[in-house]
Amino acid sequence: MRSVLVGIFNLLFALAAAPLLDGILRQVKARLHSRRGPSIFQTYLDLGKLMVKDDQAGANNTIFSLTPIVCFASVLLAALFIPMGGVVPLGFAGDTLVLMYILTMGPLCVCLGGMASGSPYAYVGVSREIMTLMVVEPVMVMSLIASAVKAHSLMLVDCIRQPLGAGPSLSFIICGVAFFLALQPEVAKVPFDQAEAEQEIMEGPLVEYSGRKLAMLKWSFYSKQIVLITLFTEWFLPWPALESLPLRMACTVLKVLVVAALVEVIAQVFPRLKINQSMRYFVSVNAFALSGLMLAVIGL
Amino acid sequence: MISKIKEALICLRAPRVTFRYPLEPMPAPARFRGRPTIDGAKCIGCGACAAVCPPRLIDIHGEGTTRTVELNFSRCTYCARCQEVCPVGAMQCTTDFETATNDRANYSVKVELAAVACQSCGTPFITQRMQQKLMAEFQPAWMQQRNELPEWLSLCQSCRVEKTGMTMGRNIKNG
Amino acid sequence: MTTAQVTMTTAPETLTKAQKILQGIQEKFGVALISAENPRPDRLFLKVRREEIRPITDYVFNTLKGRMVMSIGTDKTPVDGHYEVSYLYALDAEGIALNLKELVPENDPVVPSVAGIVTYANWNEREVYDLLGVKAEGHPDPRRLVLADDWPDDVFPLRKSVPYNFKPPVRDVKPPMRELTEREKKSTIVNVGPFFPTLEEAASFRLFVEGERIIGADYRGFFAHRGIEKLTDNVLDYNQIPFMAERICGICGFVHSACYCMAVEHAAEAEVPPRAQYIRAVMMELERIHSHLLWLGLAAHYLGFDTVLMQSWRIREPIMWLVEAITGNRKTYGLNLPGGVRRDFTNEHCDKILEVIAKIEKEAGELVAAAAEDHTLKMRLVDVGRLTPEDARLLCCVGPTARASGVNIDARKDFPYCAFPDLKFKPAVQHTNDIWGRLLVRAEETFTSIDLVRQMLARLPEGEIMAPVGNIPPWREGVGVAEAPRGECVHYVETGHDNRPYRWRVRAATYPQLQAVPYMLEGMHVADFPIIVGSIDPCFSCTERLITVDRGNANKLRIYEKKDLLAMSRRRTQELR
Amino acid sequence: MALNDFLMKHCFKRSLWVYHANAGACNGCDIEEINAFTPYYDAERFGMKLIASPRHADVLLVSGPVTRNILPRLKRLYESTPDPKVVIACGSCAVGGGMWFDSYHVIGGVDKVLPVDFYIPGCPPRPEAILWGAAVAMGLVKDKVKPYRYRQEGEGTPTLEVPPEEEIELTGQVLK
Repeated sequence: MRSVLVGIFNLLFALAAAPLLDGILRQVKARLHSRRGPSIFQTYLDLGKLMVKDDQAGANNTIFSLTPIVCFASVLLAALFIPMGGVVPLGFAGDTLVLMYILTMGPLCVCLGGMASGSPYAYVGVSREIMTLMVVEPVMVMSLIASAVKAHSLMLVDCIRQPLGAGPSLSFIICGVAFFLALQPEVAKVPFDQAEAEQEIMEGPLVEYSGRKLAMLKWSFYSKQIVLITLFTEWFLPWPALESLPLRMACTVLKVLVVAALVEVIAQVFPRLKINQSMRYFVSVNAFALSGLMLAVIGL
Repeated sequence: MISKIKEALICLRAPRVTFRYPLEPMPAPARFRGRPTIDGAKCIGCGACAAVCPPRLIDIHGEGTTRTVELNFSRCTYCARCQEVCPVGAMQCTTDFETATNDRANYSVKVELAAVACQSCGTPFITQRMQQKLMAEFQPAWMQQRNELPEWLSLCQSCRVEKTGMTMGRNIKNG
Repeated sequence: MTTAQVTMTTAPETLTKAQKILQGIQEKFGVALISAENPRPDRLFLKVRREEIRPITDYVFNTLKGRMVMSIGTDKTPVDGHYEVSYLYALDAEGIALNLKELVPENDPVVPSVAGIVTYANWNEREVYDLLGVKAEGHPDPRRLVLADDWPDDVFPLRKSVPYNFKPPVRDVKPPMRELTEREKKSTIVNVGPFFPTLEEAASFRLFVEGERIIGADYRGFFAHRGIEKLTDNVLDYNQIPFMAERICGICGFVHSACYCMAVEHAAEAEVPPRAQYIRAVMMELERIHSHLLWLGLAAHYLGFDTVLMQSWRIREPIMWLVEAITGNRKTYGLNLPGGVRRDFTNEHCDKILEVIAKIEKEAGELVAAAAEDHTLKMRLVDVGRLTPEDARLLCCVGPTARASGVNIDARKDFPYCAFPDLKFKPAVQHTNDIWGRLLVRAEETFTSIDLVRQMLARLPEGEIMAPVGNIPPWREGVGVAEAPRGECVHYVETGHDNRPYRWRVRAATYPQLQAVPYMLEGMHVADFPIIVGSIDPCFSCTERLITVDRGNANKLRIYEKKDLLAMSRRRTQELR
Repeated sequence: MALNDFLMKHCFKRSLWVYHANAGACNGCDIEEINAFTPYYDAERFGMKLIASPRHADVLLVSGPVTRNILPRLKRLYESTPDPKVVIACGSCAVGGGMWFDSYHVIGGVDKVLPVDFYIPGCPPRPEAILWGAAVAMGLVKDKVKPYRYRQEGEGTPTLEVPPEEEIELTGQVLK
């Protein structure tokens, strides 16, 4: 029963609250820019507006049209797998690896859609997206697996409960930091948003999308952002372990806000790196995460 | 890393500076060169403004007994040269900049002035006000007393040329 | 030939710099020199035989170390049956502007190309062919440069026989492409533009890309070519042109109008009141401050660093309010007329200027200090967009772009104008040859400008601000040089009849810089493209102007000004007596 | 379809994404357009946003007289922007062709090429004027300029059609 309720909450959270989170982040950004900024509900209006726009497809093929739907669905599915308040809605149906697969599906879909759109900017964006995926996904996988190693189980519930009992270990902290560093490219924020770089390649894979399809893609991006940040806070910042579920969920929401704001602040004080520079950077982050994993294996 | 914190501090130290405009009015400074206007009551139709206007948007033309000063300031460059050369202060650049609209016809300014006919051929050639102004400035006192118009104010250019030619011819004939 | 020989008789020790240079040219190319004029100590106008232009160019460029400024093509066929093609050089070390003019007969419109000697002449010669129809023989890349792709091949707008408002029907024609090398043919071609988010203006680059590396680039621009130069030879008069010159560029407009006025004043040999000179110089420096802050913001924006964009524009904004309060507009100040300026500074204005620049000095200082230490910013800028001093000289680059490559030229020092002869300052020079250097140069210049404004306000002379320039006799030449924020800006005016120039030619700083962009792009990353183009602070509309002057709709009714009427009535009175 | 109408009425005008096209302008208008998005003016508080791809745009903000070179590209740009869209001509050049309206290489104001919905004159328009134009386009305020006519005959009342001072109407609740 509890997991059904949490599942519904998670869906709503990922679906309905995602644009609100984006609106709040736009306020954070505006504050750093010394300006007033849009209302926090602006993103809802943007999505509503995109719904009425003509769907003037830049390309006319199935992959191009299907991509937004698949992308959207994959994020919603992921929302059902992420823990919330220590409860994993679909915990019985899959483990950490399934979650990782589902999370990777979104970006891969975008890549396919970008390839299908036929714009040279999209091609450049796709190639950058794939390069980023190649170096960032291992970081996430290794950081999550480290907890699984400690918990001796791949089940999500076991993984998130482990540090609560044992307290934070060295490997746990290292993996937490690595995961946090990987969040930035995963939610497509400067300095690692090369694939969507507006100033260089006009939002890359999205360049040819318009109207409803663009709305769905954008919405799934916002949802993915909230899903990943929730995953991070639940996994690596599970404290305080409150007894009451509603209180604990409220606490998680608060933590999500703080982490998201931090991500946004980092995005605002960095210039965008070049793809080769960020690759080089993430190779070292990978080594860092790997060391965390090693430590977990030897039990530290 | 320190430079990042510095940058963040620069950002945070500056308050939110956004104006509330257009929800609150914000007048432009006094010297601002905004929407050009013609005060129809003052304009004498001399055309000085048309001669200096860089985008050449002031047009002066005449039909029948009217002289029309017409402009559509859609392509105005707001240089205020017209204001500078206007001898009567009819041409003014206001400080108004809120001129956005959906119809270019809203930018049209039209002043129709009465023209005076040439005493010889009857063609209208100069605006009434222009004639009065020139009279006030250049008419010799004795003519003013006799309420007489100097020739160059009562004849159109072609008639004047003709008349001058005739006078000269007569003078030559008379030695 | 006459004027040239007069100087020979003077004793060598009393010769001015210009006369010495003239003597040198005479000794070497005696017969090739047709005539020479030296109206001011810092101007030298030579007429040379067209056949000898290559050796003379070689001598001026390589021996005298002249820097080519621009070519000027004039249609003088209605006057003497010739086209005139001149090359204007700046001898920076001597502070002399040297003009080499060739006469080209109407029935044989060909000149020898000098693009093999001065790489920069490439665009100049293409432009002369596009607009005037004088072909450069032996040009390496004689494609269309300026005019629209669908413009008819046999109509040359700067010829006097072509009306300024001649508009041939629109056709559908593909843009001309340069011949590709084998390697370029195999690469991916990425078309950038003409509408591209980071370029505020329209410009189109074709990048040849291998993976993420750029191996070559081709530029097709001149989307902002508005035919400005044509409008001056029969539409607008001397007093209207400053307002058009101002609209050549929306950021450094004031420099353009001031530079035009200086060219006209030189041609008319008119004196400008000192107060007007100072007001012009103060406004130019204020313009430089806001332009450099604007550039810093845009450059950061190209790197996706919007916080710096917002903050530097926030810091810059008070200058815009300040100039608006003084002149009546934020960008196009409309202050210049030949002979002086239209609006005066009040004492409150001076106080306000000092207050604003003090605030900017503090805030911009903090921002620049933070940016200069920023490690990630350095990662993006150091060793990116390299331009060697040799290339900078061959391409005749100017301004911060050249100064970051160690070329120490600054029109404020080399060709002192307005108030600058009285002021003390040091041009900012860096030897890094990359974008980082350009950033440092601009940052330093901002503070130099603040200092200059202070110096000028401390010694602002009293008096008139306008001394109207009377009638200007035809066929006089004037060259105005000024240092715009982007680099040296040069205006050339040849006077004509009817109160309007016969030919007005403008060269803005971006013109040479843009030609250097393909050199900077080579071997760089696609991601570097926006910042490399941005690093020259491009102003496409400056580059793509073009101007001439006609009476348009104004002749429906003869229009009299008050002074005309006065003159007429006086004439009448005399006739009647 | 009711949903569409609802969204059109409540969302479209409060979320205008702007694609900025320079059709041969001098840079003045372009910089002022960006300036309208900087801290002091902040057009983003009305939901406006500068975007990179014409496919995402709602507003084409065109500056500059349309030069011959840019003409075919501008048309293509208009076609690739999905409906419903708004074209705003910004600056004297875009509104009426500027001082080069009849030059050989200039087509003239934007309205000669595209159907223009709103005009923002000014050379260049101040950022405030651009905000005002945006507010007019969003229906937040009513435009103030009216044509002016004066006839000397029939003296009686030479009509000075100076627009009355208008209160700013607030139609959007989201605005602060």
